Amino acid sequence: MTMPPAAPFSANEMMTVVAARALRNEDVCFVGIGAPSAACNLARLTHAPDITLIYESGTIGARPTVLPLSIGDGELCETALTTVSVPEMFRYWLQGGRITVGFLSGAQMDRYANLNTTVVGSYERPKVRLPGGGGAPEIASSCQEIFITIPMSRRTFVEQLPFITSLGHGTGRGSREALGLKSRGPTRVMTDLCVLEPDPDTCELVVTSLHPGVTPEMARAVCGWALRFSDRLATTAEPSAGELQVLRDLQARSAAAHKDEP
Amino acid sequence: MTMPPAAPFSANEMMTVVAARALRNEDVCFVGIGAPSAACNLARLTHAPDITLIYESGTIGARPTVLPLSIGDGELCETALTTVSVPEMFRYWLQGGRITVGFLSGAQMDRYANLNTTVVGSYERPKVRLPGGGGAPEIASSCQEIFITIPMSRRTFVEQLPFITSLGHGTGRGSREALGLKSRGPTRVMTDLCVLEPDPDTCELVVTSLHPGVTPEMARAVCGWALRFSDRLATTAEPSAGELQVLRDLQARSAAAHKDEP
Amino acid sequence: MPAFCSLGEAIAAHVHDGDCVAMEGFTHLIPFAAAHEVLRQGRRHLTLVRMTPDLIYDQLIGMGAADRLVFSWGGNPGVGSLHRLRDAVENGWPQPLQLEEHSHAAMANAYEAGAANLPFAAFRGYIGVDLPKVNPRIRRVECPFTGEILAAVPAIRPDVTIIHAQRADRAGNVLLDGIVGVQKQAVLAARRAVVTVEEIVDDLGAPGLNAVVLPSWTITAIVAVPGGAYPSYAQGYYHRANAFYTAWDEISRDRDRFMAWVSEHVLKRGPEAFRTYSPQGR
Amino acid sequence: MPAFCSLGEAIAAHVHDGDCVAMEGFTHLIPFAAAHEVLRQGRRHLTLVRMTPDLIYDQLIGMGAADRLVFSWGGNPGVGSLHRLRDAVENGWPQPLQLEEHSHAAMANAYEAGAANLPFAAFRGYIGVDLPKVNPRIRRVECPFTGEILAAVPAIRPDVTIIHAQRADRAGNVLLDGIVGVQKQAVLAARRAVVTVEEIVDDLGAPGLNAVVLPSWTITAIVAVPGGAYPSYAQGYYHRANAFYTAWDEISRDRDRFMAWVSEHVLKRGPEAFRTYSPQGR
Repeated sequence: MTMPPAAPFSANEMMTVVAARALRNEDVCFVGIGAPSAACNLARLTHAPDITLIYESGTIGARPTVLPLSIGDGELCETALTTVSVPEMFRYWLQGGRITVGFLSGAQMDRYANLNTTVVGSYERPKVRLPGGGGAPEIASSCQEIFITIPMSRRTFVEQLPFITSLGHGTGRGSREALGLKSRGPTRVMTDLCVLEPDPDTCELVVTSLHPGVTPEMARAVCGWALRFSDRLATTAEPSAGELQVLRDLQARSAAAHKDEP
Repeated sequence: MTMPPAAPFSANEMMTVVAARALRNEDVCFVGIGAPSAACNLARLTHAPDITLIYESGTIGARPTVLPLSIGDGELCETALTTVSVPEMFRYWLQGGRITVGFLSGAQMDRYANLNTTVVGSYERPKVRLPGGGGAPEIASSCQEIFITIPMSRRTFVEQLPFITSLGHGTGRGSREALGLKSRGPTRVMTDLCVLEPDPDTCELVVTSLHPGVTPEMARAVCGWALRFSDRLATTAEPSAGELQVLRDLQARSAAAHKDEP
Repeated sequence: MPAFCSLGEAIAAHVHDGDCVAMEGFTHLIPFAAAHEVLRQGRRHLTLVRMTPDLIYDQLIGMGAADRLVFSWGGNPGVGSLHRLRDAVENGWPQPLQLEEHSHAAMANAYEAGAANLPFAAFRGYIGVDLPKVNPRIRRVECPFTGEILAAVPAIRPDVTIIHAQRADRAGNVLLDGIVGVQKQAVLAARRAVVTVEEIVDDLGAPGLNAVVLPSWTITAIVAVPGGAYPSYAQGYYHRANAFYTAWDEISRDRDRFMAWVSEHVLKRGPEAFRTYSPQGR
Repeated sequence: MPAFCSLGEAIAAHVHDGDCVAMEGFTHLIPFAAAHEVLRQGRRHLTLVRMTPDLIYDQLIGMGAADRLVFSWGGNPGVGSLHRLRDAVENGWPQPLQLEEHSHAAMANAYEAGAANLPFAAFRGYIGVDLPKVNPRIRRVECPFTGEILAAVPAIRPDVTIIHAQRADRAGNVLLDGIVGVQKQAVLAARRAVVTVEEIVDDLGAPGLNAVVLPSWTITAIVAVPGGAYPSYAQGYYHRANAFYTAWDEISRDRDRFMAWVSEHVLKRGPEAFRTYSPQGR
């Protein structure tokens, strides 16, 4: 199999940039730590200056100058429009249906974008005890739509989840509706190799865009199920010089800031 | 019937003073407007400087210099330790069981200290539509004990209530327990003529103390039921010069303040 | 981003005949100017929701704007009766008024449930009292762990909530402080939210006493109406007109005098009349 | 009026073997100094309740102080695993740990219900997920008006809640601001509340970012422990020690190295050691 041409950007940067591009200026976004936080702040610092970023610690409209290490860094509160208690955040703002986009990630995902962040092995005697769901179960059901960022590998893209921590499209089309949900669930999955979206007919994730230099074979090779591709398969636009500049500055600032701390 | 000797204080002042005396320095008191507010602030300005006054508008630890006309005057918030939302006030603080004394009054009361502030006549076609319960139904059940201030008359002290707005001792001893309540309910009723307390055996209100110059006949004459008296019937101590001074200053300040307003 | 517009435009666009309307403000920040505009525009058949109807709903009820009232305490605070409310209930004048009556705790919980997008609120209430006998919207729910029976009321979800706040910034974020009542819950529980403010500023400034900030994307329309809470008050701007609350007892006691007052002070005026009650107007 | 005492006295008097203990603080104001005192006093068989166990419970679990953990997210924020928590769950070292696992929404609602003296909380949650299959304390409740089925969890009512706050005044009123998390709810839900503070002042001063004030009569004991939230942070006093959170990954990965760290930094020290992390100590 042929390797992609050496690119002036990393696969991880591509994943973050493509996630940032998916956000709209008017979005109210429930942000997780890591790739989602980088993507949301990249969007805010580029094409979506008015995007509202909400962290589950209660900060609404945070505008951090550096990426927080935790969802509760002081930077978030100091730059927020307002900060509410955690019960209010989950009751009025998330359950209230006011979040347009929720970002999720996970240790494992299946073809219907259900996620596992709880255990590998059995729940009672786990092989690996993962951190657990946190806000994910209700983020997945209450946000108007869900974006997932997750690096692609046979370990993460699995045929069968040992545990469903947060609901994607369940067992396929109609699953969410049958549970009384009106929210859309996962509408796009952004990985280091490609972008996947649910097939309108089946809700199975299909590749709709391959990142530059990535072949269908490469994606298939790291997927735990028989990966399908859209018949309108596109190639993801490379990160622009501007996008890379802003992202790298942001990450450099953040690394420096966190190293300085005692 | 003989008239009492002319006293240097009004029956209303006596009622307020005797109510103030019933409050302890460590009480956390849910205050209503009118006589309760005057009594609570008189207590705070005399023997109970550390008493915590809570108004249902959300102000906790209010220390007003003038008596508010409404339970939401700005004075209450400006002098309070903290102010919370109205839902929080009723959920965490009242329902939370943190109030030691709740003050109630009413248009009508029966011998078990149940109160009516809703209607005279039938609910559907009332002869007189009264303001309604407001906070009273849950104050009556959630506060550790209830003090009632109410002027005595055949119109207010009735044999049978047309409507039970807030629960006193129901139909007598055991009624509150049967409803699963652990709070004590009304422990004393302070009127312009006397103080009444529930009989330990029956929970029927009996007169335990007559104000100076008031005879049993005078009290009986204005009660809508066959009024009973404690066999240890006392005479209420007259308001002291100090109590009257503080109360009259407070009411003068308040009248002046409210007249000044546009 | 909410619309910045005139009060007339805001009420015309967002308050319709037959709507369920909540105008909140617990003694503090009662949106009187907005209510007067609703009267000028002749809205009818409204369901009015408010814990304390206060003078603001006494005026709307007296003019026949409401078919239904959801409330928990219907008096003139510290003064006595709301005579227009009583006249409507006792005599059906100017038209009958259907009541849905609750306790404060029930309504506070019902607003809270609405803000939280829950269908109902469970609370420890209505124990040993008669209101549940006359209000079918008071029910019971059993705790699935202890078996305890609690009171339940449906969430309040108004078509539109109207509040008055101290300030909005130019992005449309709204700040209120002082006694904040149930306004945050009432706004978040509603389909639409109209906010009148004392002033529109570049920066909301340092939050005062327990400030509540409502993000721009929770608000439908914002109108600057200085003095718009009179005879209620706006902490930091002007005091409660307790003397007017006292005077209302006489004004509202007589039908003709009430009608004359409304004609003179509401129908023949506009929101700018409220400015005289604000610091800007003095 | 709460007792003003030493940390040793507060923990000895109010935290007992077998207690249900909540040490809250959502990333901000985590009461590490108090947890270290619990370790020094050798408490055992605790039920530990906390949305995010964080390093504070990783340390308690690693030392075998807990029989049971009630939690909703058990990672090292932004870093990875809590290795002592994993070792206890995966290998039963130093002893087995019973888990009661929830989502954040469930625990936030359960604390809220506890503060409100309700036996349970109803919310829209756990839809289409597996946690209810393994946690019998997740049940369902039906709306008595719409028939909708909601998730229900029991209220959290700790024997004792421990928090760290910025300030207390001499009357015992406590102020925290910045990210306030679930601390108010956790304190009001508990039988006893122990609060460590950065400083005890004459006047709590102007409230900062969304300040929460807890009246003196809601608090059992107050202890001044400057720096007591390190390596978490205290808004306005010191920053989060993100570098230590990162370093913890290595320290906690190995049992011996962990034991050595606790011996050196916890067992051989007292609360005064935290002062060096506070402005006063620099």
